[in-house]
Amino acid sequence: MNGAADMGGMHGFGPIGIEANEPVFHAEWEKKAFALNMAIGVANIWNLDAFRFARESLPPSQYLNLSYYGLWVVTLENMMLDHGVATSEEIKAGHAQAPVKKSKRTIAAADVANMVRCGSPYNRPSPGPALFKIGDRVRARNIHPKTHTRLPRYVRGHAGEVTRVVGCHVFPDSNAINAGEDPRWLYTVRFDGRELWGENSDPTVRVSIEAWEPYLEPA
Amino acid sequence: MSGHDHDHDHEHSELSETQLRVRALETVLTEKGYVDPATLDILIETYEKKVGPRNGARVVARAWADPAYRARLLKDATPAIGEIGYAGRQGEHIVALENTPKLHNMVVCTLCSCYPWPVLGLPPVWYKSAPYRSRAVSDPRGVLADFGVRLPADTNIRIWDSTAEIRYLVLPMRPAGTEGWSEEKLADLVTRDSMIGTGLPKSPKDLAK
Amino acid sequence: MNGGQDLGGMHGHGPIEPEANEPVFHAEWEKRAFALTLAMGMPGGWNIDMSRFARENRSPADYLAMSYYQIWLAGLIDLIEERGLVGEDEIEAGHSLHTPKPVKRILSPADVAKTLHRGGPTERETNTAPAFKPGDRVRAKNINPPTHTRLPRYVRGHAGTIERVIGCHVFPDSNATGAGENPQWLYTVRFDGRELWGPDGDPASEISVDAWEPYLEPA
Amino acid sequence: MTHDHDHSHDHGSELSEMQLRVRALESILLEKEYVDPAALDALIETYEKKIGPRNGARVVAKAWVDPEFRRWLFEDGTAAIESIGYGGRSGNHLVALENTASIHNMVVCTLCSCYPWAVLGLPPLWYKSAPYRSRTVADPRGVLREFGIELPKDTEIRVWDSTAELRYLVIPLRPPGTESWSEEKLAELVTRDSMIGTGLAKLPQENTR
Repeated sequence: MNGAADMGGMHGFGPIGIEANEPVFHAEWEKKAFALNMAIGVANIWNLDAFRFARESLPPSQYLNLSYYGLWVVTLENMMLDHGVATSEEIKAGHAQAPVKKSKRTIAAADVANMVRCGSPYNRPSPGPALFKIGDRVRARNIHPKTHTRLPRYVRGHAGEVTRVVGCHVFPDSNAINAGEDPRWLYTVRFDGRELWGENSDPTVRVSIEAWEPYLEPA
Repeated sequence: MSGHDHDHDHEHSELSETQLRVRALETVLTEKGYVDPATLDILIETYEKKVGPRNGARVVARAWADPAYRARLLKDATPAIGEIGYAGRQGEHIVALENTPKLHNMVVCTLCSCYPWPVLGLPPVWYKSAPYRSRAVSDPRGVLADFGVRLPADTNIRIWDSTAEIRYLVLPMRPAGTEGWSEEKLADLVTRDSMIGTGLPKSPKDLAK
Repeated sequence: MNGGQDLGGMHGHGPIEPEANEPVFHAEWEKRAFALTLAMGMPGGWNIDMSRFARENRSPADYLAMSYYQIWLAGLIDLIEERGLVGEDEIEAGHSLHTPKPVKRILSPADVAKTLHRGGPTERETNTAPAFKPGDRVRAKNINPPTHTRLPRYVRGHAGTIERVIGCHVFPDSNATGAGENPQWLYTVRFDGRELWGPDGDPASEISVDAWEPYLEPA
Repeated sequence: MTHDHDHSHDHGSELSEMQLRVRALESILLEKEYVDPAALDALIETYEKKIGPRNGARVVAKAWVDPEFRRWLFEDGTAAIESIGYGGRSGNHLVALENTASIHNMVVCTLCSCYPWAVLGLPPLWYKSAPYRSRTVADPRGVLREFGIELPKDTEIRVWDSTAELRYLVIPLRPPGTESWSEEKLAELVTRDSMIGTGLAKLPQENTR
């Protein structure tokens, strides 16, 4: 979607707020917001792409005015409501209401280290040969889906070069709307800065993105 | 996605804060002699009471009733509208857009809020809002559906993103069953939205209600 | 600038909410903010492009969270502060604290009607010929200036057809930065919905923008 | 035009409001047994104390002293880094990017906040902020300047917009005057920012510890 999350190339956000000796978390609630999201992810009620979609679907005015973990909290609430994990009354009350419907899947403290170590790989067996190879000239398609996509607006319509064939990966555009993993070939594509930002831009800049095959066409 | 949590509860306090800020600004600018309070009152009265979509409705009604005027309007709208006495700020170059059974015109300003002030007055809040400005260019049928307007699938839609000094006035189609009506009566059928392209004129039946 | 104001094609802003019998102004302060902005144009000495830039030149987070007249007000405050007409301390105090800077003239009540009727025509004499004629195929250049421009992002890089040669008009990109009127030929350019939005575009829609000659190249 | 950029509603009120909201969510999820309280503590401890840029620094230092490892790192970053004991969540596919005298690499995630957690821990606020996300792809030199870095005009800057599947680790240039330094000592020169590309490795004289 062309939402507030798609910031590449926007102006007006001001200087970068660099904080010396920045702590990992800035408040106790941030730690909890982080850990709750990680822990409930294991329950597999929703996938990460769907969570990202929910987060970027917030109205841009809200998305841009919430802090980073504030966004996580609001999104977690929305996901819990959408998936029947809790009712709005429960969220308002701050407690589960009887009869409490308990979860079947959860993560135990002992499993955390293993989860952190193994992660959740998104590569899958390939359904067929890759269409592109290293060195191929490709163009990012001009698509504007209203749902989740990992193709930023600023590369659409522009031509670049395949610099890596990453493998076959879960296709987020499909996974985010619960339409299945639909694995697709994934490539790293490099664009010239002037191709993206016009002839007056810095000639020494190259920008690379990861693009799934459906995002690309031969250039 | 989810529709929860979209309310902005900081709006109330912001309003009163803004109110105070405007008052401070007006006081400072008046004390410094940059603005004359009487000027402010006249400006407000002009756009609150005098200039509004009734002006545009008179233009449209005349174009419906007078083929020669219609031709002049479509050829060069600025002087044609000037004939009726409307001109000026935010309407220095006006272009009239003719709706036909095959073509529906709709006006938006994606970058700010360009609007033909002399004929329509100040734009409504929705015209200046992010939902309209973002979607009118990419999903015009969806936008029209929000306004309760459904066009035949084969009607072409022309969106005019008023990105510059040209201001657009849509000339809607004259409703059926209005033969022989006076200009004045016809003007009653012309809604503001029909001149932006997010609506259609009223039918004689609507008017009777 | 690619700021919060460049909204064409964005998703996530929610439904359009027309208000039945909407009043011209929604609060007393809106009337005052509106009238102050109009009245200050003459003593302030800025042009319309400068005031547009003043409104859009803020964090998109703020721009999108502000109401329409709040944005006008913020733009006005930036303009008068930049020119030293009013100090931040004075707005804070709500009273004039310093001697006013002399200005050429102010808008008198008697001049309001005349001034509004005259407006601010932007057409200028020229002895150059337009580079394009109706029917020509053109492409909107891929430019990304950080300052004011009237070429929206969603048409950049896309091809359209010249529909109308409007005339030679003040070039906002120059005028907004105080670099002079630099009049340029202005055209109405028509784009196909599919050209702009890809397969997600409505095949029966066409979008027109008014584009100055420096925005265009032959397609 | 730099006024008015502060977000006064961002802090005080949001913080206390968020505190309450998070507490509510925690209670509900614990009561419904979607999460285990000890798991929450373990997660916080892991990312607050155990995993951080110190991990990445060890990878970089090894790449500086061990040509064999260096070759392997650029060939298969995931496997090479795993051999040191780092990998896993958000680090499944790690790609090491080699800075050279003529190429400088920089990592950003314009769409969200993808970051190589396994080697750098959680990203700093600025990495997740709109100013960094919006400008790095279009004006990397301007961004570097804000970090106090001025690169030669002809240095090629490669920006990697990390769209989730691959996580990038920049291997900065080894500072001069560090010949015969131990891996451990070298690791002290490797800053977090030098592995994102918004900084350079410290010079021996800058390493005060």
